[in-house]
Amino acid sequence: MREYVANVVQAATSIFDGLSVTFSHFFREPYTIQYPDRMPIPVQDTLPYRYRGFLDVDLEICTGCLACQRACPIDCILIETRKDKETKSMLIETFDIDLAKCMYCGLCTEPCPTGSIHHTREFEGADFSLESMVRRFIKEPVTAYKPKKKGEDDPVVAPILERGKRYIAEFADPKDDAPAAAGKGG
Amino acid sequence: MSLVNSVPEMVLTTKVDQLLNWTRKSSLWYMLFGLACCAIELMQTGGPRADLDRFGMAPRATPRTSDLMIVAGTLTLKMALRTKLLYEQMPEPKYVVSMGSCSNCGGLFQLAYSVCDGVDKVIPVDVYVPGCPPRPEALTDGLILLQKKMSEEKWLVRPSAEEAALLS
Amino acid sequence: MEGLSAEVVVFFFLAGVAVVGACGVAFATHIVYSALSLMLSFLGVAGLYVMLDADFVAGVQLLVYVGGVVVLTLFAVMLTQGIRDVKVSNRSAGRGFGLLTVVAVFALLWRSFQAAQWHRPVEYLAAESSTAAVGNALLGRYVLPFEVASLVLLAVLVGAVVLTRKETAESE
Amino acid sequence: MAGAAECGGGSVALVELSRVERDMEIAAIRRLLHDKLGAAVGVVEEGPHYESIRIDDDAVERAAMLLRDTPELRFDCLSNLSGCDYPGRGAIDIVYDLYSYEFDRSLVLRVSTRRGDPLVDSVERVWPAANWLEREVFDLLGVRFRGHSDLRRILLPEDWVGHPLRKDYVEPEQYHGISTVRESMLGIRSGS
Amino acid sequence: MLEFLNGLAAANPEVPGVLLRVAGMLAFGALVVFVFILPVAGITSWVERRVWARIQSRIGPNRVGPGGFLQWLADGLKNLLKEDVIPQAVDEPLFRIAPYLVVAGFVAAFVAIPFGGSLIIADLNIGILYITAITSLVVVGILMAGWSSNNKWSMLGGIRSATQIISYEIPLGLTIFPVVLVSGTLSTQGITAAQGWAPHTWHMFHNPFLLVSFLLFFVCALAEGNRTPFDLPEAESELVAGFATEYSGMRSLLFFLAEWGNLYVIGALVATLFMGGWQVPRFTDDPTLLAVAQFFTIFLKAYFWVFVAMWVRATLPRIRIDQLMALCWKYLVPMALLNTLGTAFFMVLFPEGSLVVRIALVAVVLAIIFVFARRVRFHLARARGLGYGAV
Amino acid sequence: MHFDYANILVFLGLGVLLCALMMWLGALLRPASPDQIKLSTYECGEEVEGDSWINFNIRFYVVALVFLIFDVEVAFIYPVAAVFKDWVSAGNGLFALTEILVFVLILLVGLIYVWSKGDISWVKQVAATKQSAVAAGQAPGVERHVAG
Amino acid sequence: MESAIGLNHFLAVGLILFCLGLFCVLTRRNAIGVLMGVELILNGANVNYVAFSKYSAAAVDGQVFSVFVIMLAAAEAAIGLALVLAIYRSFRAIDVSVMRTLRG
Amino acid sequence: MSVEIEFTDDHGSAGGFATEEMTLNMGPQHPSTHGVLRFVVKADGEVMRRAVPDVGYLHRSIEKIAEKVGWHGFMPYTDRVDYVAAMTCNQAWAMAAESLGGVEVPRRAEYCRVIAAELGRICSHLLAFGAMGMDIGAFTPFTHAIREREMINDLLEELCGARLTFNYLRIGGVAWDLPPDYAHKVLRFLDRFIPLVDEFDDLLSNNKIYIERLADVAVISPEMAIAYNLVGPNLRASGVDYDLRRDRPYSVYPDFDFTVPVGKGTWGSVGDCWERYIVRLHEMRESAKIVRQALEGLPGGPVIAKVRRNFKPPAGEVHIRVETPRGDQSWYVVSDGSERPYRVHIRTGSFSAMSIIESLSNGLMIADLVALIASLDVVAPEVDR
Ligand code: SF4
Ligand code: SF4
Ligand code: SF4
Repeated sequence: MREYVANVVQAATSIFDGLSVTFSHFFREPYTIQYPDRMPIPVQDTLPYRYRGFLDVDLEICTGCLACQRACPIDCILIETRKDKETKSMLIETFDIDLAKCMYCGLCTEPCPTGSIHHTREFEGADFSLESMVRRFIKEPVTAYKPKKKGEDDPVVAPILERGKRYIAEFADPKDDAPAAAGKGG
Repeated sequence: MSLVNSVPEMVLTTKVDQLLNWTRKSSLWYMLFGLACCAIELMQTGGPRADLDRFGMAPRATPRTSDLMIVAGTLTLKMALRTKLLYEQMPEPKYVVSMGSCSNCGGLFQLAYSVCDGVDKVIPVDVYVPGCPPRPEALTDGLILLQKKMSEEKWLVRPSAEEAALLS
Repeated sequence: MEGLSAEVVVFFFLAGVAVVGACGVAFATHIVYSALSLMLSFLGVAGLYVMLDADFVAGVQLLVYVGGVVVLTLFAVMLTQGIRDVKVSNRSAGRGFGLLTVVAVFALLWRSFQAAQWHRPVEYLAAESSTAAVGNALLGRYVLPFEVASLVLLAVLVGAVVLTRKETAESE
Repeated sequence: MAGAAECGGGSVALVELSRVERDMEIAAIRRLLHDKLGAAVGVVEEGPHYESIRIDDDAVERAAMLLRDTPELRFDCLSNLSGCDYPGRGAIDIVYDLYSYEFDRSLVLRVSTRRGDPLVDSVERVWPAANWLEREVFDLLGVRFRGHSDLRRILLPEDWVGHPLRKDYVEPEQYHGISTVRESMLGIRSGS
Repeated sequence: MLEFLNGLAAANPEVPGVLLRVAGMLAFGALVVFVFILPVAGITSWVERRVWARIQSRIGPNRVGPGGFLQWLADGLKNLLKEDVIPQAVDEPLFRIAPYLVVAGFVAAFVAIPFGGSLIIADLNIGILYITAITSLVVVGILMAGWSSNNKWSMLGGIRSATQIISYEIPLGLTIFPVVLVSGTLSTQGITAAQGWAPHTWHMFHNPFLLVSFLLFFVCALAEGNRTPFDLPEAESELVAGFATEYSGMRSLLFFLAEWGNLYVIGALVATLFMGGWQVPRFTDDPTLLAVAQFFTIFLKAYFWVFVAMWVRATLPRIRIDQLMALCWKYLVPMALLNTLGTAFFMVLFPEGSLVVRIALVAVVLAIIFVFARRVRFHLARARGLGYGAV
Repeated sequence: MHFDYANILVFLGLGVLLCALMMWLGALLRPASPDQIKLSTYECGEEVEGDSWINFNIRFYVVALVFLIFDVEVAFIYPVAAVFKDWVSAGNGLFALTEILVFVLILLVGLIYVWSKGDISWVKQVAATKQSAVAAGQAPGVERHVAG
Repeated sequence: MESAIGLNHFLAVGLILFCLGLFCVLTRRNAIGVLMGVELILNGANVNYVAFSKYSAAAVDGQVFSVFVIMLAAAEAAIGLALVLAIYRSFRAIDVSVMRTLRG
Repeated sequence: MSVEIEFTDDHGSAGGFATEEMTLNMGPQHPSTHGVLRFVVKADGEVMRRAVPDVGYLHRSIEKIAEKVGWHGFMPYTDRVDYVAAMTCNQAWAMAAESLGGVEVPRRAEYCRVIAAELGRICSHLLAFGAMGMDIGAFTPFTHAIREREMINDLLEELCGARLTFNYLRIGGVAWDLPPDYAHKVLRFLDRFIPLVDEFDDLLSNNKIYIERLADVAVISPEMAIAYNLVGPNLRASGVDYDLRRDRPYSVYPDFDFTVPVGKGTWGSVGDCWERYIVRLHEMRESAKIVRQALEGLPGGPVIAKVRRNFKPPAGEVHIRVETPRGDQSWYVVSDGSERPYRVHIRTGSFSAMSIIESLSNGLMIADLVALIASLDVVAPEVDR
């Protein structure tokens, strides 16, 4: 009999308590971020610097060293290079990344000497076909970048290279000014 | 007696089609079909932050009441046959979203002996969402794309000769 | 006069439901269908009760028959057999003989009831709630049957439960 | 157990810790087994990271019984059971990683079986945990276990052909009409 | 409604009375079914999703129409357009009939549910008995649905559901008795009339037993409506979708319609039986205005309980079938019986009722609400207290 | 009064009509392409194994049985409850109360009977697992780690 | 107000129900079917009770009686079905003729 | 809702009546089988006779892939071994490779690993908590758990750029150091999170219905748990006070002060579903403690040792055991001195947990099976790999 009453009392009090917890949620803000259209800032800007989104390549500073292709465990990068007979420079003929297959592991970006291949904070790539997910970066063969001993002076390439270097450096140790996961979790 | 695909194109039928498409896309009920890691992101997408419910999308347990199959995760060969069966058991109209590299094309498990390289080998896919796993917003993006596609469909209108030829 | 014609329509509708249901019980080949027809028949009869100003009885009919007996029957059906067996064992036996007997009984009763002169008062009970009347009767004139009823129910409860239990226990 | 406390390099510490324990125990354990089972118990094999006792494939269950029930040993838990294919040696090795909760002690047993017709005693009756682990080894490596109650494929479908963790396994071209390779959209033929 | 029609008939003597009545009946019925039941059931589904979402820190449907309000319409139309799959293995006639039975059963309950002092389809003498009895149709419908589907999940779901509904009909009936005892009638209008608009005149404050009865009634009604924590028949995590597993499109939606509609029935019954129904102070003599006020009074009261049911659903886990039975037969039925006897005893002691008891009970309820509010504040403070944003 | 009840008929009809209307509207507009696989029974993606039309557990039946009896009881109490108030105001409350009391108590006996015999509790065979907690301390080889 | 529908109409319905029930009892081989027949018979009788109660002076008695009959019918169903189950349990059949055979 | 369950006579279970067994297929696509598991349930009405698990629907041949992709390249695959707690799997793999190759890990890296792993543990237990609630029928706790997970996901995303498949650890250390201001953010999260665990208690753990559903259900005795090699929270719930982090310490766990929650039989017996549930809830608090201490005691220095890109550990084999959220994960790794592992075998916590279900299933109800699966916190890829 005592157990009987105890059961009733326990049930009543615990349900009472549970109800009070859920009721208190009416006074809390919802946590939803109204992606895509009702956000104060684009969602990409809320992502941390290290976010491993789609890969991008700055062909201006790619040395054609194939380090990234070799590092990828699942062969989703294809680079084809050719020595140009006349200029003696290296031409990159193909630079394809299969984003449908990629696992966004970041292993390819680590060995890149210039930070040419890097993750962006882009992730919206839904499409009706798979073919469109292969990023073909090269339309026409481009000359591979040759690092200069004295540092880069070409006004076009320099900022890009600086970005790449910064990427390498700051990925591991981002400075405070690197955009962080702001505006979330609030 | 059904009006589907039997009415000539005119303003009224176009309007009706628009209405039909609106209801369909506003109430996409997806079948719980989490297979692997992407399933966690699928749950998170249904969770408080991304909240698919905003668009009227609700999870369903059976194929019978679902409109959409979100294939979230690695499709093994063992599972592929079941997937096909479940897809077939969904009533028309039905859509498939392939979520993540694995179900897109096998992804990193193309190396595996037991994985079906891509869900499109077993069932037709409407939208592919890249990512491994795609973050909830990416999936939402894919679903919005699907909604776009749905809003352009024609139901009542009798398909023109070339369309019919294309279909068959 | 129109009111009366409506009454006729409703009466024949309800009687039809009751009889069709009963026919279903008697002739359906599928015992689950029989059970459902039984429900139909009960519903029709409940309607007839209302026409007879016995709304409380109608309610009880709904509550006990439709909600109780039919459900219990359905449970019993589902408990005893798989569907295929049900189809088989809802066969009827000796239809000819049965029909003969029934027709005989029907004829007999029909004749006697044609012959009978029912005392038919012109005034009948006003269409008042019958619940209170029944309640007063149960507390007053029929108080003994009322209490006995509870005893009967107790006996049935214990008996039926023991019956189902005993049988399961025996075979072990 | 306390040895690791001041050690920074965690995993290295673990290895060293095991070595200390091992030096004290393994020879004694082997002796004990050898006394009971005779020649079926082989040598202690030294590896860079731990040693193991080699056992004949038909003495495993008896050895397991002993290891579990001897009061000084009490290996009450089969922590891991792995198989490894060595086509070079023509053998498949089954490695048992035992653990004793009572004495906080690990022990590794190693059984070699012929690749052509791999057959090992089941230890399911000693450690129920072995049931599924052995099924897994059967499924992926094709080792059969004598006395196993329910030796079916566990991870792969029943109608699968071959044992994929064998080194010479060739992936079938298709399964129930689903082809198992996919053309790379890059023009690389990836996959296996 | 009858008076209204009679008035109409008197005003138009040239039209045959019976025609007028039948037409009026149909018109009123259709009005209630299509203009009230259907939208209310639909909107309830939307409200439920929004309430759920709020409790779960989400927003809920807000894209379809203003604030997502048209969500229910989209859902309904979508399901209307969904292919209707009737699997081969089912028993087709029964499979088709089942949703009809369920919907008819639940729609028929509205006959005796008051919407206001003069707004009721039919003030049946046996109103409350009728409402409990007509649910039997739902039971049979669900049993049919489960059985005819020839699917194990459906079968389990159907049997579970039927067992549950019939079991809880007993305590439900028993908890109604105290109300019947104190109001002396079975008619829903009569019961409402026995109460006043002021809270202390409500039946739930008549005596302590009635207060308990009121709680038990709500619990049983939740069970009757297959609501959490008693939603075993559709326990998604166990039985996929219960008896409706094989139903697709519109057919499955009909079951949902019945469920959501039933929520309103539950709320309206609680309001009518225990909370004074449509009773409002007589602030005006205009019958129309009064009727409108009455309608909104009972609607709001009913909807409050609908809301509570949603809230409860978002809070509690589901109980197991044996616990369900134990709860019913070992807790609810004896307690409900005791309540009946207790009320009868109380009535013999205080034939006119007791104002002191009424006021005391109101105070008790207020105290509980106060404690509850304190508790809510505590939870809020705990979640916010350590200075981490407002979530 | 009959008129009131006729409404029930109307509503039952309307309920059916509601369904029929929706099904018909849907039939106009919905696609239909049944095929063998689509019409197969859903079983979580597996092939169907065994029939689902099988005999059911007797538990459910016993519950229905008990329900029926109590249902009749409820049916009996309704009219009595409805007139109880009148009897009380007529000063016969105690008599009526006694009658109800006797009636209810007799049935309560029945409830207690089935309760005590376990007919309304489900079959549960967790008996064996109960004692395992007791054994926690005596497990060979686990003493070292078993708590308290 | 003289009604077009009189006592005889109801009695006729009761009679038809009774006969169909009887037919059911006589011909059904499934014991549950037989029980359903019995329920029909009782229903038929009940219709008569209530009809008489309306068309006679002792207004309420018929109704009270019919309530008792309903009670008895329910009791009969409970016991009957329990018996059927018991028989099924023993013989693995609820075919009435089989039971006859078994009895001798 | 009584606590005592009557064990009187067993009606209708034996013999012909009503005891036709029904074969139910639960899964692979079923809302409560946590991914793609399948159970073939033999049930008599609501009571099960047997539930035979059928696994392998997510067998992705990760062990075979290890033999193809090389030591560094396998790291992302370990994320997928147990995607709910990828960090600890990363850790196991890193430890195995380091142990084979004799790599010394910098202390700061170990701290980073512990911080990440313990955050991951909270994340995983949150999911277990939520899924448990959902399987018992309470949907709200699940979404609350997801909400908290999102916050941890944000933290981990900031640390390593991914929400689920972290690939944060490297052989020899971790890929990147903690981002600036990270400690502050984590601490802020923990300050807010720990009171919420109490709220979870109020919402779910102490709920009478919940307790009734779980207490005394599917009790696993300590002997049985050990015999079936149950590990982690499942083992501890059975009353065996054993935690690798404390009893066979690896990494820098000895530096931290934490307690190991053990099943006490609060509402029922030791080793029932409720204990398995509550042990996880307590572990979240303990993990939070560890994270706090790690953040406070974070040493300086590099976060990764010099490891050759072309890593070739000398031939040999190791057994590595790591305490993942699902318990002791045992890795058997063989190296033949080449640039690819020769053999990797992973014995996971879920695998053993799955194997115990069949022997527990007799006499449980279908609803209990759901509770049992949830309480064992089985994750499909960990079973199938
Ligand atoms: S991110 Fe990983 S999978 Fe993708 S291309 Fe780079 S290395 Fe390959
Ligand atoms: S992207 Fe970087 S790693 Fe790849 S080829 Fe260019 S420079 Fe080399
Ligand atoms: S795509 Fe990536 S995250 Fe998704 S299931 Fe495959 S491996 Fe897992």
